[in-house]
Amino acid sequence: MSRFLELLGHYNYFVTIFLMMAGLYVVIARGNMIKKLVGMSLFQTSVYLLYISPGKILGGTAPIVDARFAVYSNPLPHVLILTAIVVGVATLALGLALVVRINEAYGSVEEDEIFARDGKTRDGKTRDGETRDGES
Amino acid sequence: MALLIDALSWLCIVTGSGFVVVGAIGMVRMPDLFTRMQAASLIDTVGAGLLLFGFMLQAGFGLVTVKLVVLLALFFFIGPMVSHALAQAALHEGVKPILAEDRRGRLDRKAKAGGK
Amino acid sequence: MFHVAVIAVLVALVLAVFRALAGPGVFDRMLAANSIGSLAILLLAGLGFLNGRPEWLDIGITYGLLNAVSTLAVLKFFRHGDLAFDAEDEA
Amino acid sequence: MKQDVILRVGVKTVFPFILMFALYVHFHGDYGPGGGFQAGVIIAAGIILYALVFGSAAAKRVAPVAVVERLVPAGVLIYVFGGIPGLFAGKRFLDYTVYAQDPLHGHEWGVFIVEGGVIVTVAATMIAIFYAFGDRARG
Amino acid sequence: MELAINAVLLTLLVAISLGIIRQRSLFGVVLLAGAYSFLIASILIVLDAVDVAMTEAAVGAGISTVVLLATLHLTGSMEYPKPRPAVLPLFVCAVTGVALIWGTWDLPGFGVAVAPIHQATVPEYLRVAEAHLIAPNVVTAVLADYRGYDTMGETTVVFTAGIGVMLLLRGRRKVGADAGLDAKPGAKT
Repeated sequence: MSRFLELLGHYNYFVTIFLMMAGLYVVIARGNMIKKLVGMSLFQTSVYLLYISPGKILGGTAPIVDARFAVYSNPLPHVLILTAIVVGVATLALGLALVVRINEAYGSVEEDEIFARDGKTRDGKTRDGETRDGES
Repeated sequence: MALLIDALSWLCIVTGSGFVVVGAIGMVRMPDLFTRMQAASLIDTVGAGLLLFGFMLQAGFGLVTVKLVVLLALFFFIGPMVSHALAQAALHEGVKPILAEDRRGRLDRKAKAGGK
Repeated sequence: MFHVAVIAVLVALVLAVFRALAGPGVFDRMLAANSIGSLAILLLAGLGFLNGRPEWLDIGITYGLLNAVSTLAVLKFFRHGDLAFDAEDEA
Repeated sequence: MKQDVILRVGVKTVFPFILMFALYVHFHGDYGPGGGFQAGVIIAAGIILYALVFGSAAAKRVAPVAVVERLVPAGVLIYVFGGIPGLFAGKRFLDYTVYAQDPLHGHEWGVFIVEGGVIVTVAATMIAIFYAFGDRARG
Repeated sequence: MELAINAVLLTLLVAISLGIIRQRSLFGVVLLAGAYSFLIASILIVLDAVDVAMTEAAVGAGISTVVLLATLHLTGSMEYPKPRPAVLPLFVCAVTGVALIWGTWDLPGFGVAVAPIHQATVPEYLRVAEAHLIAPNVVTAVLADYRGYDTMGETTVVFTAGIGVMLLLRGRRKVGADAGLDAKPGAKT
């Protein structure tokens, strides 16, 4: 029974690692850039879980001090993750803005098509407007 | 009196839980979008209403009850708004509800096929 | 008694997630996502009473508002494509 | 969606309460869950809801682009200037005990100012991001 | 009870993430991501992180859904139908995952109060809060007071990201370059 409970406790870590790997898989196996960004936010949420799970104390309560309670969960990971979430959405928006610009320059958000197009332009026949756009 | 309130809140919470589960089952089992929507709205209205009312009886007068009332008002305001928008968008997009005639027609066809 | 509510909401969540994953159309997924939001609010309220700290219902109000925002955004995306669409532009 | 009476009336009714609720979350952050980050996101969500139903031109009358874009750096500046009085009093940067005689009240004032900076930056940034994406769509 | 609720919600999270991986329509991915963020917010409530849950629900379900949908409007919402070969990435992920799971064996059990994470600095925060020297909500107090530098940095990052988005998306589109590219066959997905 105690062995089962221990496994149930470690379940948090297993799920965290599963989500991490799911995010990694989406990032490296899918060619669509928007899907890659969604995969990156999957990875990000797994990091939230990785930080928050060890901070929990069974039988404890949330770290808002009240005279009725004595045991509180650890507030420090909450602080770190709270700011990370907001920064995460800001950087997600930045990534999506980059995707929009890439789509305007290349007409596609698929990595394969973009590579194919880059290969074509690299063979000497550079298109002026496009390369300047890419650099600016 | 306390016992009465306790019993009433028990009743509300258990019935509300029942409605929540029934609504969710309906959401899985119903045949098309509109019937599923009707089942899901059970969660938003009766289920949430009874559960939150039961919680209110448990909480007594205070800030918690005020928050529960606000939550309930939010459910009753936004739930219908969202269902309305959802149904309208679905109709606009050309999702057809399964009507009784379709069903009867299918049954008739089946009966004919069986008869011959 | 709060156990009953929490367990019922969990069962409903499982069913709603099933509908979100299986749902044949986009609208079914949307309906399921909206229901998951509502059920998360109920779960939050139940857990608050279960743990003896019901004063966090603010979080539930936030969930409700954001649930409405995301659902309406999806529906507007469906109807107009453009999230910043104006009726004034059309005229 | 502007022609839709149900949505219009519903959102018009809910909108002021969203902003009020955001302020409640902000100022109640010392005693319950909440604070500048959450309140900023809720304000942004309220404006976005308004823009969804009434169109972005109406939302820009509520939160003009120029104001929003000036508020983005203004929040960071509020934060930084909240820390500077500590330096003048011979203490460290972001030392809040200079704000009042009683250290506890000093801390409360300091947290108040700093969280004010956070809410301004977060809300303005989220709204500005929404406007930027929305404006790009129409070229 | 806490452990059981936690386990059920985590399993649902795994199911939704599998759905996100398998879903080929980006629109469906966005919808599932909204549901995912509500579920993870519920898990955070169970793990006692109420402030984080509030932020995650607001940000994940509200703002990122809206931003993703706005991007989909600008780029088109179907994923490329041709799947890439998935064997190598799957192998890499499996190996890394197994190695990480092997690494968790030595971690302290879930929810025990004697774990090292609970020993340093945090008892001090809680003691100060219980003595009414900082605000009762320890998270806000630590966020704005003890870790003020950190939060200033985070605010600056949010500001920088916002400025970056504005720089990338404001300003006029280069119509000529756009039109020239779009005329090529196969340019549109």
